[in-house]
Amino acid sequence: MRNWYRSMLVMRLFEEKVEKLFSDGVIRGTTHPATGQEAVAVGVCSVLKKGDYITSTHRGHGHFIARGGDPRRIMAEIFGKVTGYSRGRGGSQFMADYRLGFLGGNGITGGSIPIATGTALSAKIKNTGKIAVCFFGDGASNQGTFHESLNLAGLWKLPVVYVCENNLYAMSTHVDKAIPIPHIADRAASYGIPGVVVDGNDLLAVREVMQAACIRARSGAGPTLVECKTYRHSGHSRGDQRIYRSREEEALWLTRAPIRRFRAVLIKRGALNQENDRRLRREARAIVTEAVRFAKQSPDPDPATLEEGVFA
Amino acid sequence: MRNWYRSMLVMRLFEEKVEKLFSDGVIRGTTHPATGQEAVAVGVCSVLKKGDYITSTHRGHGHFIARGGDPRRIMAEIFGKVTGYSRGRGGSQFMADYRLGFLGGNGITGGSIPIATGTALSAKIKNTGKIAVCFFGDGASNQGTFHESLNLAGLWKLPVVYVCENNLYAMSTHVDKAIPIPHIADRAASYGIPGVVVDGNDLLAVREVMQAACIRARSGAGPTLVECKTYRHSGHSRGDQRIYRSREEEALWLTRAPIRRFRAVLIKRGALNQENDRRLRREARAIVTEAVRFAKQSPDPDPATLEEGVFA
Amino acid sequence: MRTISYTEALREALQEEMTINPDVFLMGEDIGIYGGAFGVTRGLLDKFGAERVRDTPISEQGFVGASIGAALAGSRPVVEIMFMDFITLAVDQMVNQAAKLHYVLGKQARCPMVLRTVGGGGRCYGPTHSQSLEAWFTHVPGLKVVAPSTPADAKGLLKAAIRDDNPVIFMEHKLLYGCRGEVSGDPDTVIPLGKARIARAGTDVTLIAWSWMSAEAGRAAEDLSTQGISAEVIDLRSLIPLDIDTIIASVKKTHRVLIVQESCRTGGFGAEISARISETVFDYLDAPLLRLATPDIPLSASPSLERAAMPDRSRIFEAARKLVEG
Amino acid sequence: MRTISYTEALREALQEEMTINPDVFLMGEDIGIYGGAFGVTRGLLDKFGAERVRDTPISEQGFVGASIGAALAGSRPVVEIMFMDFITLAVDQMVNQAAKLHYVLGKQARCPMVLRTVGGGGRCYGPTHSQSLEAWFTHVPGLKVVAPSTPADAKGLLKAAIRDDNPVIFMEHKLLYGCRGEVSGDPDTVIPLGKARIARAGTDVTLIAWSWMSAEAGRAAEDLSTQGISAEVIDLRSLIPLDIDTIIASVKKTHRVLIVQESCRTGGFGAEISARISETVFDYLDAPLLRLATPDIPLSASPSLERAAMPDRSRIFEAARKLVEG
Ligand SMILES: Cc1ncc(C[n+]2csc(CCOP(=O)(O)OP(=O)(O)O)c2C)c(N)n1
Ligand SMILES: Cc1ncc(C[n+]2csc(CCOP(=O)(O)OP(=O)(O)O)c2C)c(N)n1
Ligand SMILES: [Mg+2]
Ligand SMILES: [Mg+2]
Repeated sequence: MRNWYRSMLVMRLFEEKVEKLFSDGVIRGTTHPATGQEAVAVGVCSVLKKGDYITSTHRGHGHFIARGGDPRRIMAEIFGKVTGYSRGRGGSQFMADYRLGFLGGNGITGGSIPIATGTALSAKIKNTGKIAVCFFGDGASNQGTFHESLNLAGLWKLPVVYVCENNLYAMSTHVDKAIPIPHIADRAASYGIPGVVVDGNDLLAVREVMQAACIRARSGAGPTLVECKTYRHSGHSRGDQRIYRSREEEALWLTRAPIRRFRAVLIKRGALNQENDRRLRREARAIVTEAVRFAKQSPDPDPATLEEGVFA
Repeated sequence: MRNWYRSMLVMRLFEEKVEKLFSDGVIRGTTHPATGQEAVAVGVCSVLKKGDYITSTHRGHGHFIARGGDPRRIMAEIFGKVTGYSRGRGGSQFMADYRLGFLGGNGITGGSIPIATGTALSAKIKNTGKIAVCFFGDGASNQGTFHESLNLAGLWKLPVVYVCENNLYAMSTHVDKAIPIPHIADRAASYGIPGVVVDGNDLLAVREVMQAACIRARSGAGPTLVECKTYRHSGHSRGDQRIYRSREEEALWLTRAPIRRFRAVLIKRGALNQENDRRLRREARAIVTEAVRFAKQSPDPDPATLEEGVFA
Repeated sequence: MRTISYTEALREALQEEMTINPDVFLMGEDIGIYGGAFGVTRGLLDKFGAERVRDTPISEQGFVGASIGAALAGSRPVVEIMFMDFITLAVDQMVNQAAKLHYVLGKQARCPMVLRTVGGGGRCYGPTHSQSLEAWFTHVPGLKVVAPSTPADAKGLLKAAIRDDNPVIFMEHKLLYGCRGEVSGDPDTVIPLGKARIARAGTDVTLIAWSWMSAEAGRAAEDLSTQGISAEVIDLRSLIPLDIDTIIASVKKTHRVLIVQESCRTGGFGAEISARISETVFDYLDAPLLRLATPDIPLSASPSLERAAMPDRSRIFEAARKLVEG
Repeated sequence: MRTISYTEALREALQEEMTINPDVFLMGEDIGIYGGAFGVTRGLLDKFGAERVRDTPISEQGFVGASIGAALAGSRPVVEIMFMDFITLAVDQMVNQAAKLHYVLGKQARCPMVLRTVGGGGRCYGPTHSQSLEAWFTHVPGLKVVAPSTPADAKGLLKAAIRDDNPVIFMEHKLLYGCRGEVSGDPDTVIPLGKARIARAGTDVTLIAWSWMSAEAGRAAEDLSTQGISAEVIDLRSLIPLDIDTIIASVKKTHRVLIVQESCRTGGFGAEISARISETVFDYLDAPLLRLATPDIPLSASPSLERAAMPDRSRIFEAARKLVEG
């Protein structure tokens, strides 16, 4: 349990650091921090087995960290360095580690939903016992890929869990301005699969729901759509002034912040005290500091390699 | 009521004639007969007002006839003649008459769903009081366009009625092998709109449901998804040997055939007797015969016009 | 004349056309209060309201298709696709629906819609946020394809696109948004689609480009002039319709051509220009027809790789110099 | 050797590769009991079962994307898109996902999938069932594009495509399905992607074509020979990778080139071939580089209009004769 806590801390500090580096102009391109969504990433990944597949989104650093990705190589990728997971080619939205079953972020909203579905299809045909977990946002649930993929998965009873991180916004668009029903999970009924709503800021609740969904997937009973209600505390991407929502709303959600909540649980259960909390925070900070150091001192990719690797 | 009956007869005889002409090699290309689906086309169109929009599908001759299209020009289009609705350019799947509000068939399964939605959006913005009716099949309801469009319509409460003709098959694929739930109408719940199942072989039932849906649309309350359960008696397109279904199933559905059923209603209500039934059939036959004559004696499009009209 | 940015010029075009014609409305992701990812529509929600400046769910296929339907019903929608890379999702609606309606159905079917989107690299946005995909749409009869490179053209061409009765793919460029230039404030100033602009007259070599590459070609031409090389720069402005006459006239004058294209080399629109020149004025050419383009790779997020990939002022200069000096 | 049809050759390739490699499976609309709209997969359901010959709902985006995912997880899917016109719906998955994975993610990400589809006109199927859209995909680094014109090539190239570790767009042609030819029955006979075929050797003019146009070019070459004109016919077989060496060698020999392309002229792959020749062997050309193509229009359903639009044996003959006789 302390590992999960630490993982959430790393994720949070990592994102804060990345935001800072962007606004300082140290990094170019763009980034989408998942600040406030730590319980989903860590909760979901905590129930997976080695070999299970994950597909992520544009907001994927946390998923990657939670799945065991090396923060140094993630940071280096964001820096565009050759030591990054994609040797600088992919950037924030497009890196992967297949050995960890982390199949990558995705620059296309909803683009990974068919792909996760396909990995589950392959697992089923090859009978590997693996399952797939597909992360996507509330906004992505309005893409055609969502519909087509969940239909395939429901039809073929594929071993996949669809995890919708409903953080209330797609960029500036409140979910109520994009979806005319209260719960995205209810869309599961169109595909004959269960849909579950869970408090995405409650790590243990996420774990519980995910455990059931994974058992279902592994047993051959088919997919589940899990909607995690959460909130992104940061802006959508760098430069977002968050004019589309109120500071009051943000303050309210801060009171529900997942890390604080999980810390309270740990303390209550006697699994954490001030001292080891401080130690864990120190460790997390050190990990992020080291990641930045590693990224900074890493070389740029060699332009001579530019045309290599288009084809396998 | 007798008009509807006659319209169904024309539709049926038209399709049978087209099938015959294809198998005799008189016409080239392809065609998708709607034999057995007459009650949907005629029932739906019978409740529309002048100016309302319709979008059709690959299986659209009947929709067009029911909307008041000229069978001669429809037949001529199927023949590829210059007197056809598209001057031979579109063929069976791609003709329209905008004055009738018939915006055309569509070669892309599900392709017309966003378009119908957009006409409703325009009607709403311009406040014209018009509504749109969008025909599509059970198979089309698995396309991303279905999801994205119904979401937009539900969200914006657009004046549109989505009419799903569930004829049990998409080409050779039984609906149960494509959709893991019993009623497509239930998918409406994903978009906060009502979904209604109706016996699509019962013209009066179709009318009743459509009347309610149109009132709803015109009143600003938003879209409805109407699923008409029906059956295509013919093959999917020319050359289809129907090996994917049993002759028993076909025989069963013949007992539910819409024209026969509506005739029984008319007779029961005293609106039809043997004599005027025979007259109506004769009229219908004459209309189709004239359509073929017209098409046959019409000239081919002039190749010199080939490059005209790419741009408005 | 006033100097405003490319972004402001686009916004002015939208605002003027919306004011003139109540049938014009906007649709796209986060174009309302957010003003669009690049701020082009900023302020228009306040001016025209949410009915005409319409935020959509993330449903490119759906809302692009809906704009086609709206156009057929008499509206004149201008939709925004946030990055050109996402136009991939709307290809069917543009190609199998919008493009074909008028040819097949005749005059009754008019589809006056504009699909605004932004292509190009240079901002380290990575492989799925940096593509220039205009070439695909030049291969689709019935679509017009426009790609302005200056604020004045941005405004004048967008106004023409909105007034056009055909579906138009209107391609903006990330690196151009901040560029400033003189722009007419007269709402009647429209630049017709299909007329190229001679951005600079010259005699030794013709540089043909569009969008950001036009701007870079212009700068390269300055550099070339310091070496005594007189380069003519043709900014195509619109790829479809293509102003082949202006190209031909220039080739007849300079006898040397360098086509500059930002997208990856193979299958880009530069190839079409090359082929057209070969077919029409082959005998006037004194040197091989050359293309400068990004190699056949996705654009990387890494600044060093992205810089290494894209044609720019200095690479254009070098290529043109070699071509002239033989 | 045995003589079988193009359809049978394709089916044999699928059957052999499925037999050799259990990772190969098929997915698409109505490919099971129906055997596919053109009958290519007929009988394979009985042989391999519904798990490996998988009928899909009508969800091109979804099942093409699923095939990418399956490929990444170690399967080797071969998906069928019933008509090439519908590939429009799967563009995002092919372009933004499949094509970029290996370049960006490196060796860990392999996407061995084949997207089989059928392009072309000639059957009066109308504007949305007759397109040839291969050019788009040649403009997407990371995709291979294959378009066989004979039964032997159909089999050998499809086998190579299935064995290839990259995403491959495999374009068949409606008018070729019934064509018969000699085809090896040896499951080890594979034709590598990227090697053009000299369908006929000649000295006066080079005809470059692919798919159905290769067959027509071959017939035109026969006609030309009766007029004393010796035409060399290059059947590209695969557009990506492009066998530029074979083209160059031929141009150096004949000094005259006619590129024959079925799709509409502007922006087609013929332009790329033209541009490449200009860039590499410009000095060897004795006449303008010409393209023969369908005009920039959608293909009509009407037999008379369709016939008037498409290049064919006699139009190729005429164009080549003019080119040679000057
Ligand atoms: C196809 C596509 N459309 C639009 C975008 C631009 N975009 C990037 S993230 C985003 C919002 C996504 O919202 P959601 O799915 O809720 O995820 P969140 O950002 O909230 O994590 C948008 C519109 C994109 N990347 N891809
Ligand atoms: C995008 C697309 N995919 C596939 C097809 C081929 N096709 C034409 S009709 C059809 C079946 C459609 O089924 P459904 O929607 O149920 O309509 P029905 O034919 O039963 O009227 C298919 C697969 C197509 N025209 N367009
Ligand atoms: Mg969100
Ligand atoms: Mg059906």
